[in-house]
Amino acid sequence: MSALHLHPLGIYLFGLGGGFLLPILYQVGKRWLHAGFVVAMLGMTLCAVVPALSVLQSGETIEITTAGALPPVSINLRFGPWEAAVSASATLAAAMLAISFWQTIRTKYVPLLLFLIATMGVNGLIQTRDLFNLFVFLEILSVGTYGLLALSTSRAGVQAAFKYITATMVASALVLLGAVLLYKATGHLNIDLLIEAAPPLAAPIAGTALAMVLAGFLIEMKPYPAGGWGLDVYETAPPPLAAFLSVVGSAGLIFALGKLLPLYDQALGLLTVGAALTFLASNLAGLRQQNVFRLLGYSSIGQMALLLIALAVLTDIGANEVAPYVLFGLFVNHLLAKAGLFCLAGALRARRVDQPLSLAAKPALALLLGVFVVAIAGLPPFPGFWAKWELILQLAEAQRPVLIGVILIGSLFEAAYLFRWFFRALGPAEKSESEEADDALTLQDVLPPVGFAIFLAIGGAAGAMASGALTISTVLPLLAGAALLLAEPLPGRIKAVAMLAIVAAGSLLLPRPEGIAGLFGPVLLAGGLVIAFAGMAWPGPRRGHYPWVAVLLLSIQSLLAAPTGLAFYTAWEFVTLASAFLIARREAARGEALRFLIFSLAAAFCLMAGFAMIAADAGTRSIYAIIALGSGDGLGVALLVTGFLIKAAAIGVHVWQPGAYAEATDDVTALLSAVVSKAAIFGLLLTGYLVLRSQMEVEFGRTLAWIGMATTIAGALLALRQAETKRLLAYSSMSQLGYIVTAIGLMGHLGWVTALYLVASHMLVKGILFLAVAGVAHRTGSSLLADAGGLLRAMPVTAAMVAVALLSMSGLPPLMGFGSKWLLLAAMMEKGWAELAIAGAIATFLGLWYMVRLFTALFLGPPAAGGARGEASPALLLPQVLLVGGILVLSFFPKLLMEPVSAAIDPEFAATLVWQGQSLETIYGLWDPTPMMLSALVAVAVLTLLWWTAVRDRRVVPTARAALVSASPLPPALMPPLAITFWRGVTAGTNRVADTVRRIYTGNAQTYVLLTLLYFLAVAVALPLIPAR
Amino acid sequence: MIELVASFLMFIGSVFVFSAALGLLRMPDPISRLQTGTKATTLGAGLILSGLAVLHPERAVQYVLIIAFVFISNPISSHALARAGLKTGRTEGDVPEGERPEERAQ
Amino acid sequence: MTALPVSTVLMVTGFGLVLLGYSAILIHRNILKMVIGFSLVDSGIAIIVVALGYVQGGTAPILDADTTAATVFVDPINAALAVTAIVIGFAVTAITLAYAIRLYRLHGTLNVDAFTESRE
Amino acid sequence: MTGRTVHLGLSALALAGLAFAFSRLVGAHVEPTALGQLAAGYIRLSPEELSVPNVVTGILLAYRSFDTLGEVAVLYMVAASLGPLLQPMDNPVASETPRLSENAGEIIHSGHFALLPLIGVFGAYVILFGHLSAGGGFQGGAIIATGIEFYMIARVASAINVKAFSALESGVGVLFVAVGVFGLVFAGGFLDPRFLPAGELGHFVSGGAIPLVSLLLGIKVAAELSVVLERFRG
Repeated sequence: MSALHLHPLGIYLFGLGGGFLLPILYQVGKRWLHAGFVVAMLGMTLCAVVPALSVLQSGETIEITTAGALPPVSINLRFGPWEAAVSASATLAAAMLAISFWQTIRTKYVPLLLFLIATMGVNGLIQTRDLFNLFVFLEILSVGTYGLLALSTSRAGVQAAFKYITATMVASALVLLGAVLLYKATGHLNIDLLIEAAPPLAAPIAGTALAMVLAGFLIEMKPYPAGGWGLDVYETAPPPLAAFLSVVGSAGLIFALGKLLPLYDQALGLLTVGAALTFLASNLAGLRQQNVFRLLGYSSIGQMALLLIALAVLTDIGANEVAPYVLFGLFVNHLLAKAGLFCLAGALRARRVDQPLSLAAKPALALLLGVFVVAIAGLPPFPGFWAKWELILQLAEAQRPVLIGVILIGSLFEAAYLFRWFFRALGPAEKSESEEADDALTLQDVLPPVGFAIFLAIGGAAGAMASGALTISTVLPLLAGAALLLAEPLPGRIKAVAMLAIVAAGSLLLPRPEGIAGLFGPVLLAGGLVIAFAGMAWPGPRRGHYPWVAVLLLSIQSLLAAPTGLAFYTAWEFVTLASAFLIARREAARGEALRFLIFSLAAAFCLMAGFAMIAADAGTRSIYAIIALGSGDGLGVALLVTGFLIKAAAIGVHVWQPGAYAEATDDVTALLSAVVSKAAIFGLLLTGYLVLRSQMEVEFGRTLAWIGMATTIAGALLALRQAETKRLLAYSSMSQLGYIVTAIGLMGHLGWVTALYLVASHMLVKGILFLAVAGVAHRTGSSLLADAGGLLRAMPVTAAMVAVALLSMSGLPPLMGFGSKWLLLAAMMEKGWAELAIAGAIATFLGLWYMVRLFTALFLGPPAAGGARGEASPALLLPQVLLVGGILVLSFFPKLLMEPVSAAIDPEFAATLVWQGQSLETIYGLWDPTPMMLSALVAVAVLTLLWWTAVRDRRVVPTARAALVSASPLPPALMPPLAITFWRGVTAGTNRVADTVRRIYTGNAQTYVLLTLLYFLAVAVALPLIPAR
Repeated sequence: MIELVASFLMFIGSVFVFSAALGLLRMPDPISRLQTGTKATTLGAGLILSGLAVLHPERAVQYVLIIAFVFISNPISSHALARAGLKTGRTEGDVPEGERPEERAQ
Repeated sequence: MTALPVSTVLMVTGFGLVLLGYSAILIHRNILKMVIGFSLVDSGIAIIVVALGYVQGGTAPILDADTTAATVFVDPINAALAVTAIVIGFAVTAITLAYAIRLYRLHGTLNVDAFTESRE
Repeated sequence: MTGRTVHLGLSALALAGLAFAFSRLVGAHVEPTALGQLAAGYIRLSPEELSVPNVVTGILLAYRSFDTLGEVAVLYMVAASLGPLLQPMDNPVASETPRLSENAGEIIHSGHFALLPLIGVFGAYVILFGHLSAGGGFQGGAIIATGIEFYMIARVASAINVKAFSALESGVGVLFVAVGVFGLVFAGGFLDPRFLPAGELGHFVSGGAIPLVSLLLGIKVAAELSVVLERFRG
């Protein structure tokens, strides 16, 4: 008897028995009613979860027959591994949703029994093996939903319910007719026998019947353009009910479709196209939504379409051993994250997308919402990411680039509108709204979302384990971030020290990469720690800052040490997310953070697609194995380069950088510019190695060099026109990165040594400049060039630091900048690219110009009105001193950097390439640094002496300063903001397309019925036309 | 001979039922439509059933019972409908689409 | 001319009713007529289900006294499915009518064009 | 206006498409001369295993009774959800049609004396003898419901006690599930009616629990339909 209790059949006993019992219990007493519901719901969940666990462990299926007879005479249910997993998770989600639904449904017995029976209906849809029984359970779910929709009492709510009913009635009629006609054509109602009979799609009766059943179930999943009615319900229904429909109801529907898929073997292409259209259209329309729940509705329809694409494609290409992980990963991700989003949005009384919910003041809720948004956007570490990664790689192996494009573009749109809502929600709400939301948050509101988030984390870990990425390098950054998150209540200083300690200790635990990555690792770690130390200058708890900085720095280390594409990409996404959230900590920077995130995700998706194609070609997924093989896949390499160039803020795609750097808090900007941008350079170097042995090597080099040089010149010109220090430095860092990209483009031993040398020097210089400027802004209260001035006396140390940094960056003899410029020009000459060398010279001159402009504007000339209140805080100065120390050391002992650099590069190059022209030693031979250094010092001394005499004359300096600050190199007409107008045009175009896409949903019930009928006809016409493969 | 009589009876019956359908379409207002609908169908059904009774004499009793039942229930139901229409004032003639009072209101 | 097979006549009437129902739904803007349209579709489908089960010269599948081994029966499964289809059709029509009444009470009109508050 | 003409045009297209699809079906339909393998199986099994002469009831209440259980749930949910749906909203716009207060007319009053017994007997017969001759729980329940409704029309002032009916309805529902569980425990499987003696084919007491299930179903459907109609009377 006890076995019966935990037999899947118990789902139906508790569901129906409970459902029938509730009215009687209601008449006995309301307490009995609630007890009855809880027992029934708990019983149903246990009867789903416990047998599911045993089935998943043992792997054997529970066959359930009814009426004491075997199918096909009687109806049978199957509880195999697939059914168990989906049933258990759907029922569990329904139980948790019941908690957040409790307030609305506890008063009367009707919603309670409807919820119970509807959940049982979903289980029936999943488990039944009889086609007509599938129709009956579809009706149970639909009628249960119609009844529950009575809860939305608003006018729009009742209208939406009516549209929902009329449209689903058409779908049910189609499924019914289809089922009966299939019985007529094949003589079977049992799905397994139907699949054996394999009725042909082109046959008149069987074909039309199959089209009816397929169209019926497709319409139930609200495809574009026949899905408008679904959105109205998501928008108006009580959030937990909308969550139930979007997550639990859809689980039953898509499983039912999955069960029938073998009947449509030839039509998988048609299914993929239909689902892709829905995925793209609903995510496009999502961009233009103002109502939060309508937006979540579009997103959930999109996610279901993505699941359908995965189902259809993976069955089509026969990736059977991978399919369970991908499908279940996508399914659970949507199930948990979307349910959490609906419940949380409901609890927070969110209505409009641009309505701030002052979540920044409630970090726990912000974290919760952030978890769900990141999960839905398919970003690590949540199950959706591992599933999407594997899906894209399978698609690449099956040569489906168009589909990869559709999925990634759709995901980008989805991430865009979800994060836009998330960042808006962080903003401070007007007093009235936030008060009302505060007191309403009861345990019932918060418990389900927290439960969903915990399951998401477990799912994420399981997904990582399944795809073999659960290594120390992916887990460590998260652990560090979590540890610091727990330490939030501690005072700011202690947290800063703790963060530095954790990062340092953590980096020791990470595996030590060799070769170029071995070089990047310590350099970026040291630079990162020193700059992060400057965080001490900002007192106060700085909630959220330290955990993300720890995640950022450690993820960069694990990115460098990543053995496989997946590990690299996971770390890359952690870096992107950490930077975006760091930028978004400042209220004013949230718009820029969104732009930063969208461009970074676009870059990341290019990388994913590119790597997938190359890995598919090479047949392996480990980075260094692919590099050893080399790759001729043009599209793959192009995508990789595009991705890395976007992150390196190359010309045209640099629009995200200035705003992000200017608006973020100063130490974050320093980290972003000095340390994070180098990850993109590392990526370009890897791609360089990849194409080293293929014939693309020359084009790759040439394009990279020219893009780099164009970026440098554009960056320098733009820097000259900036009036604000941080924007000036942002453009300057864009220009310096251009230098490095050009150096990589030289595709030679010398070129790459220069690139690495430039990486180190740029990190040191930018670290100093950003921190110095931070000190200035700190002291003078404004970061405008015009407001500063004459700070030499007030902030002598900062002035000295800036002077050293600018000297080094401009390439004047004594410091390491000169060495890098010298090598760059020498390498260009060696390569024979004369015109590039000339452009390099111009760029250096422009660089010199804006550096002098910055220095004179800040430190020379008459002290500005405000005047500085003394030197910058020591916490800012100490890192600068350390960095200057680094510069000096590397200037006077270049061999310290040169040997490890050329050694790191040499094995790759020397082993494979015969070198023409001078090797590094010969060039270095004639350039002995020490005498050069002394003569440079003498020259500088003479120059300062000359300058001192000029300064004696009062008028020379201020006039020179004024001229420099206001002068702009080219008339503005000559330098139109091409990139910005281009990207603004792109967004306007996307919005126009999105508007045309969503205009078809006129909200009219009759139109929706018409669209469903036309959708069926389209399926009925297309199905027989498919050539039987 | 029996078939001839039976089919003749059934033919007349079907003519009446057809006239009932025609009446439903052509009559201007609900009350007159009810009137044609009831009288013609009662008689038509009666005739068809009597034709069947002639065809299967061993079941004649059941057919007669059905005829009796139809003769009782049909008029009562139409009477109830007419009375309800009268009481709730829905007796004016059929108004074409769009001109109904509440639609004219928009 | 050979008599039309009974099931074809039935199927034609069934599909005719379904078409009639859907045309009513698509053309009339009064939601009550749409509800009537849906109930027409349901009855049409019930007729089709029964028609598909018809076997030439078959009688009702009830084995009472005067059925012999040679009696040809109509397909019982379609009859059973028709019962279920009719009951579910009735249930859904009832709830649709309820929603139509609720819409009328809320908006004072039965015109479907008036119910487009949430769209795009 | 263009929107309307576009809509009508597309509707015409949709209807033409449907007509074409349906005509393709009717054209391809060939009237079978013999039963399919499954149907013949049921005709053979129903009297043999269930000893129920009416094969349709055998299928409905035994072999495919999981369908019937689901269907009963659908009807039950509709009856339950009509309550909250039809209760007057807080801002009733249109005035309700006036409730007829005085009694129904003489004809209806006397008519219902004549007809009610007939309807009652016929309904009961259809339910109880559902497994022997044409009929069954659903059909019988519907007939009884019309009887109850006729009674309501005849006696306007009276109204069925909705609370009692819904209690009856859910009680019977629980019994239905209990019968299913008995089948699981005592007989072959869930909803297997053979836990009661099969009895003689053609006799009233035969077919295991099928007559009992048919009775339960009849009561449940009668109660539900009258509750639904009662809700609509507002």
